[in-house]
Amino acid sequence: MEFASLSLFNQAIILFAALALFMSFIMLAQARMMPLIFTFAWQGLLLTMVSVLVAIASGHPHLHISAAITFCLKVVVIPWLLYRLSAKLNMQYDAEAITHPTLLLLGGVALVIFSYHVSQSIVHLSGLATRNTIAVSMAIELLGMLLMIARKSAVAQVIGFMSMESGIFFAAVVSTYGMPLIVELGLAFDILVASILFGVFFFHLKDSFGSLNVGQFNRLSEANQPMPSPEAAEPAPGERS
Amino acid sequence: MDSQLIDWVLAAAQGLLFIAAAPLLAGWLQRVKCHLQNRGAPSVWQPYRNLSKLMGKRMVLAENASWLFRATPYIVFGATLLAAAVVPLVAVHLPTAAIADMIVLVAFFALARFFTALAGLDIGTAFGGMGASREMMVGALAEPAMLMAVFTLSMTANTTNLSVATEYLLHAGLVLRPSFLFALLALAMVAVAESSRVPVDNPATHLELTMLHEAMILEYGGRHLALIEWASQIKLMIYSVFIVDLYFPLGIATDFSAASLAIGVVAVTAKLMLLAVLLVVWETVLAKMRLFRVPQFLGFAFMLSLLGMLTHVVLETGI
Amino acid sequence: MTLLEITLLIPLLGGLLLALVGHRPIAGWINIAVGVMTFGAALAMALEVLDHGPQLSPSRMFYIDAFNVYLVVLTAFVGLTTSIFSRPYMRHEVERGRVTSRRLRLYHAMYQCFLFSMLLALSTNNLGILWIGMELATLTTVLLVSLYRTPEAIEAAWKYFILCGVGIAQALFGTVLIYFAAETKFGAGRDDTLLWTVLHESAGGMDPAVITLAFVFLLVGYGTKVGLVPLHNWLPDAHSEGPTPMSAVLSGLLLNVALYALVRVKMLVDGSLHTNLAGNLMMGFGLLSFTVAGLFLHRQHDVKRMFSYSSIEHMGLITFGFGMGGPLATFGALLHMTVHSLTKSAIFITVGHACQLAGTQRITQIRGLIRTQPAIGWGLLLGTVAIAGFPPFGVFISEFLLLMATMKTWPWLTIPLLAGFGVAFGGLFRHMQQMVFGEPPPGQKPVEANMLPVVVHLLLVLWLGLAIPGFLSRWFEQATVLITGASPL
Amino acid sequence: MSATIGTPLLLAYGAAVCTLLSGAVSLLAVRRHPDFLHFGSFLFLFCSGAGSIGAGGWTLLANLTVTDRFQLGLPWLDWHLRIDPLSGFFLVLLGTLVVAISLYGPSYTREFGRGKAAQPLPPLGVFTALFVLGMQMMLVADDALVFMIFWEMMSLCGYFLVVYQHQHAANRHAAFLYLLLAHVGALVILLSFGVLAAFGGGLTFDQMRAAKLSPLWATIAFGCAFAGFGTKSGMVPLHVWLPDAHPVAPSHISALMSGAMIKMGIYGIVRLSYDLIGNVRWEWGMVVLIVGTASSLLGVLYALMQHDLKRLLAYHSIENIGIILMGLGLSMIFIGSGHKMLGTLGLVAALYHTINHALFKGLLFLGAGAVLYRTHARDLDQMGGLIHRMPITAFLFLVGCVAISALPPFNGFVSEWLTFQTALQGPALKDGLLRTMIPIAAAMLALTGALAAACFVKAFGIAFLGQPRTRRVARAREVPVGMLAGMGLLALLCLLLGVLPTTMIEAMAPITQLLVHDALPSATAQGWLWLTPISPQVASYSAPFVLVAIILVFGLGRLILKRGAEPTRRADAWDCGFGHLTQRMQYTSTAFSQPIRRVFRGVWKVEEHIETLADAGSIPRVTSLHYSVHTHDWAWLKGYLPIGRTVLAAANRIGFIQTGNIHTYLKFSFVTLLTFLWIVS
Repeated sequence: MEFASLSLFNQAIILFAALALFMSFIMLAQARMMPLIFTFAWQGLLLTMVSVLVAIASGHPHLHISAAITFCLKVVVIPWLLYRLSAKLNMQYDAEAITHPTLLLLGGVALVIFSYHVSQSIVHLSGLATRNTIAVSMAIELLGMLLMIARKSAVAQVIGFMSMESGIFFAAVVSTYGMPLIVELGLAFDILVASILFGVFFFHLKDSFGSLNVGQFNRLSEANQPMPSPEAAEPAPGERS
Repeated sequence: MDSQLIDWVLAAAQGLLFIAAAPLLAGWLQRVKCHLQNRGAPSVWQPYRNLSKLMGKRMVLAENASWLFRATPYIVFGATLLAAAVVPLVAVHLPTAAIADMIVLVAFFALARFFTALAGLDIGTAFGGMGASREMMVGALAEPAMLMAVFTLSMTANTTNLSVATEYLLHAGLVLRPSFLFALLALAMVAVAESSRVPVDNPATHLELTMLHEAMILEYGGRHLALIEWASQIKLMIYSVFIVDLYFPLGIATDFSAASLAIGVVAVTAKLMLLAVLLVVWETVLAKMRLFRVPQFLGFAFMLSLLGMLTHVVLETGI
Repeated sequence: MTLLEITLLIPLLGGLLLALVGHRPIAGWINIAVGVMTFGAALAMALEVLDHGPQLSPSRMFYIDAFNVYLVVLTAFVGLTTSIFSRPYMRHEVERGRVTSRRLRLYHAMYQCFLFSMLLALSTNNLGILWIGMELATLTTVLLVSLYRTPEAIEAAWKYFILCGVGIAQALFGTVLIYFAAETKFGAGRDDTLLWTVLHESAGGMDPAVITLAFVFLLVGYGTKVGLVPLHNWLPDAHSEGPTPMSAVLSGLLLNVALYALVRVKMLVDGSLHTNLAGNLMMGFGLLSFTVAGLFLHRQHDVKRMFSYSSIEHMGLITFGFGMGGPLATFGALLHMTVHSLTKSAIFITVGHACQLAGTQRITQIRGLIRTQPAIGWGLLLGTVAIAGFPPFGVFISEFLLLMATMKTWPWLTIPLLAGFGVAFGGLFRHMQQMVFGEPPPGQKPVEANMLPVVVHLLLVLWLGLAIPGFLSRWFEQATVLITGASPL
Repeated sequence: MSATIGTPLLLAYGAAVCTLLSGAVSLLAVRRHPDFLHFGSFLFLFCSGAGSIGAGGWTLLANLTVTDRFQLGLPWLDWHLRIDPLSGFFLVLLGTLVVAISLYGPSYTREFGRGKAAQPLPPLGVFTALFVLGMQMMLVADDALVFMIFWEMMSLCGYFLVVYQHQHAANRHAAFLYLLLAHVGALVILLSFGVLAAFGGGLTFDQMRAAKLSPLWATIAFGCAFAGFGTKSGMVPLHVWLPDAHPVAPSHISALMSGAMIKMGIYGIVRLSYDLIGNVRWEWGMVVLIVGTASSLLGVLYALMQHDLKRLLAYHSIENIGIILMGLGLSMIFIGSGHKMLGTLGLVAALYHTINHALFKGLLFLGAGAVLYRTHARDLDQMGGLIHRMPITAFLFLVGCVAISALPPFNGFVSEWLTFQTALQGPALKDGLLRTMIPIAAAMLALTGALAAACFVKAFGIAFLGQPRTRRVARAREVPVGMLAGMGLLALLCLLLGVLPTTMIEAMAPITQLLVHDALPSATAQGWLWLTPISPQVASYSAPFVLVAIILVFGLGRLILKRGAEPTRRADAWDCGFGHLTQRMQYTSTAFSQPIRRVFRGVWKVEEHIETLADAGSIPRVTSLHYSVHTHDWAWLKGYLPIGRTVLAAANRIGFIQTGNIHTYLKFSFVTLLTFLWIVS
């Protein structure tokens, strides 16, 4: 199908999807805390807009509700929470050193290609014109995970996590016009609770470890622990004569 | 019924002959040996005199001796006696032969050795322990060699019954079996070791560090010692008869007519006398070995008997 | 209101109530009372199912069939017994000052919410709700894991949170994909396309490619929650650092629920794909978990951590069994879920008391339990014996069936299984022996312990080992038919 | 339950119920009535043993096979039970030992409740009962599930009994090793059943019998069964648990373990290979023969180096299992080559040795227990002279020693003789390799027998003869009459089975008919007096004659020689004129076995230590010298330690997974996801 032959709505959807993907890349490269949160909010906004557009295009009213939920959560509540917390923990101006940023971005690109490859076998099933966005949503999800892996800060990890959720949500919208309403509500509730819990944890972490650098949380490591040498481990039975 | 009775009587007679003749063989051995070593020789009856003197002596026991110590001579003598009853001396086909076969015979010797060794440990002296320890080692090595040698024979004859085997060999006539040669040599070596002869042991010595058998029975005296001595003479006799009658069964009586019995007696006497001479030559030529050379000696015997077995399997039946 | 809804409501309301009064001394009793009621309701519901077969709630939101009915009862039951254990345990913790009264309230409230979320996940007919239940279970337990507020506990909770959160997010993606596949088949606009009953009926018509992708996401997602290697890393941390009653329910129940979700999905996938892909992936995962966890048992210093590895091992075995998929293996796996849950929770209960007795979780410092307090010593000993798969305990029967099934279908896989059993046994026993036997350290005193739950659990496991009661075997059999399409009988 | 269950099975149930009651009594009579525990519990155990003997004897004599089912177990698989002559035979064996220990136990166990290291008695009683129950029920099992349940129950209760005195680290270690090997062995057995079940379509033994196996699968099933059951029996090289576990268990339990439990492995091998798998192949026999030979020879050589009496006995169990396996191996070879009659002979020899070993090893362990009871010593080098203090125990122990050394007229000799006779029929085989192997095996058996005799001269001589080496030993007294009765019963049976082999073999005919469909008519053809396994021409043995002759010689000799003799005088032993002998001048067990240690060096890893204490001073003067020798088992050093180390090393390496770093964990998750996506797309 020619891109140009799509309706403007659809073209807009795809455009926003591409922008959301771009946001993921920005997050991946963004070392400073405040811009990271804002980027995340931007991504949420783009997704909300996609939802609204899809709702209008497909005539599914409950997508409006889910768009509203997305807006509340991803654009308002969570960024605001994160902002407040980092302000309280006095780290809104923190920046972390990203090791091998170029490599990370290249990895991100590879992930996009991979997502495309994986989703190729299923996109033809979608009745939607914007079905190729499934690949995008999967890429957003995987990029969120990559963000979690790459970043040391607990806040960044939370953002990565939320970004994964966004990707999934996006997938739900673009592939199937959203999930059933009750599911979406439950989902939203879960995410809300999760974000509050994350907030609680930031304080605990700060209290216990003095920083939010998750790379330092390795008290429970077994890697360098010596093997226990209990009596039954390697006994020579008392054979004597 | 009658013939069975006669069989049993004959068997008993043969057994009695066996034990009665055993000291004689020892005496003969001693005499030949003295002659060969240019010494004045005692009479061939000397062992009888020794035995009767010991029998008459008053018993002296060590303080610590237990009932086991006192029972041992009888057990040893009994076991040896049973063994003697099984071996065909003059005639085959005797009913006693069915009581036990070659394996049981070996077991009788083992029983005797077992108790002798225990008696050696009973008093709690160092000699007894030393003798028991060494004797058990020698026995442990000699027994399998002997059994292997015996097995070679019994596989050929397809029986472990001594009497039947002797008869089989008698009827088979002259067959040059390589396995027999090996088995015979092995058996001879075992017999030397088992009856406490040079080069494994020296029956005449009481030097502490060279004793085997004598060390165990050092505490014995009187009739106990007599029984044990007698038993070891019988044992020597059994081995000798075993060798001569199984490997050279010529002349042994297969029926119980007076003539064939007489021939049997004469034949076995002649064979035993000859064997004794050979043994004496062997003993005179060789010196006693160090204790830890004995395993090599016996190991060699074991090798020989194994070789005998294998040649039997490979060369004689595989055809 | 159906009995099922009552069963769900009781813990929810109980949780709310406890959120208000959970710090009072009576809260422990309330907790037990709620547990009793939940269990009663679950039992009544089970009886109904026993009489009338599978039940679909009028709103089609809940569905109880042979597969989940026994898990619901089991969950309610273990929830009850653990609450019985938790009363003296938590009182002791409060006395020792490890838990403040505010946190005690949190604990009690979260305990019941956790039970609710698991019951919800088990009984729902909607795959989306199933996911929500699972996520809710994570959220409630995160707070329980960090209850002691030690750095280790916080760290463990954080890892638990992040790893399970990520995992469960993958599961959500998988759920979306399933929804996608269903919509493709049914057309958009129906609101029942995520209902399991609907999906299962028409599994054959769904697109294999989508379903395969969905399964991968769901496997990784729920597999994280099941604790399959290499997605398991959160599990030992969470088990060892939280309060012991929580470890008991985590190991005994949560893992089961996650596995339940996975098997439900597998049923769909099998219906759609008609290949062994799902099964093979699960077998590989299961076998890897089984062997790796067995090795990990050897290197543990912390008793709760050790038993959590044992849970991983057993979950691996069950996953392997479900993956193998014959009727015999499935029956064995179902049975193993039950007996493992009963046994492992009993073990954690005993371990909890043992740790209080010794004042530490370090294996090397726990000594002579059988001398100091024979009930605890023997409890731990017999529990370990049971979990190691010795008859006449039920774990043996299920392991027996699994091995037999393996021998029938994949004879060569019995070799790693065998090695795994040996290694795991060695790992468990070499630690257990030193804790239970030997001379106690001077001054070690008995603690107040309620061994009733342990006794009941072990007796049940013993009963299952000697004879499987008729109703249970009927459920197992129906579930087996449901999952594999063939009966073991 | 079906209406027509036969009396033997009812008796067996009765026995099982008695066993359970025995356990229940010990559990209930906890603190208040310890005496009740002793007598009630052991009384029921006695009934249980008698019931077992009754059940087993009945089936054996009447040649019955009775089956029954219980509505237990899996929904599609009831518990199948069945008693047939083979299980009957083993039930008799078990019952005899149980009766003996129930006589022995009441006095013996009382010791555990006393003193500093007092242990609660109930666990001992309960687990003894369950241990016995496991064996009883395992023997009547007729499907794989029941079999395995009770098999493992036996193993497990054995563990609890071994670890009973858990304050000693040695006990804990031994118990651990025991249970580990038992568990692995059981799993291997399970695999064997798995193969049979897969081909037979079900878990009952009937279905397994009907299974049509290809030779390869039959061999796999046999291999698994042999390895698994062999672990329990203690065959080399799977024996390492045995010499650790048996010594540390309470002695009556050691007797039960060594006498009965390891025989259950033999039962399993016979049941599976002859009955369930069927179509015995000669290749299997070859393996069994080689393993048996190695076990017997190594067992006795290791036994010789021990100075712990119970450990020595434990190694002898390995030796005797080896002898049993040799008989079985010969039997399999002959059956597999089509010589049914000779195969039957081998089987009879093996089973005969099985019951013999149960009797004399039970006796010896009980004897060792009696010594332990009075002297608290297991180390031979601390004993000595006990024959004066414990004359009856000494006599009974001596009977055991003579029997196990395979000396006539006791039972051990008969079975070894039968094994020799089987081996001597080797030339009947066509295959040249077999024909040469079998004689060598026979030679090894001869060597084993001779070494065993040496070993028991040492054991009895050092422990019971000579002078006491410690003060406690010098003060020892005879044990209570109950313990003597237990030992006496077994000693009497040792003699009876030695003297009446013909009767015994006749009684065993149903077993061989069941398994091989053949019997040994010729063995008993000459009447009870003569044992002629093949024909009177080939070999014969008359044990009653031998006994009578020995008694006659003994009686007559004493009568004749003592008549008119002067009364015996006591005097000091010969001391070379150096003054009186002390107990330290005696040979020790280490000294006794030194020549053999030199001869067979290399079989053990020997470590010699000489500790010298010297006075400090301008000229150091040695004040004391202590010489000690340690022998280590090569199987442990070269077989088990490397495996254990490998596992531990793997466990050590695998720690890298659990780094503690959440990024690593996320990476695992991520990579897993991507890999799977890659696989499916």
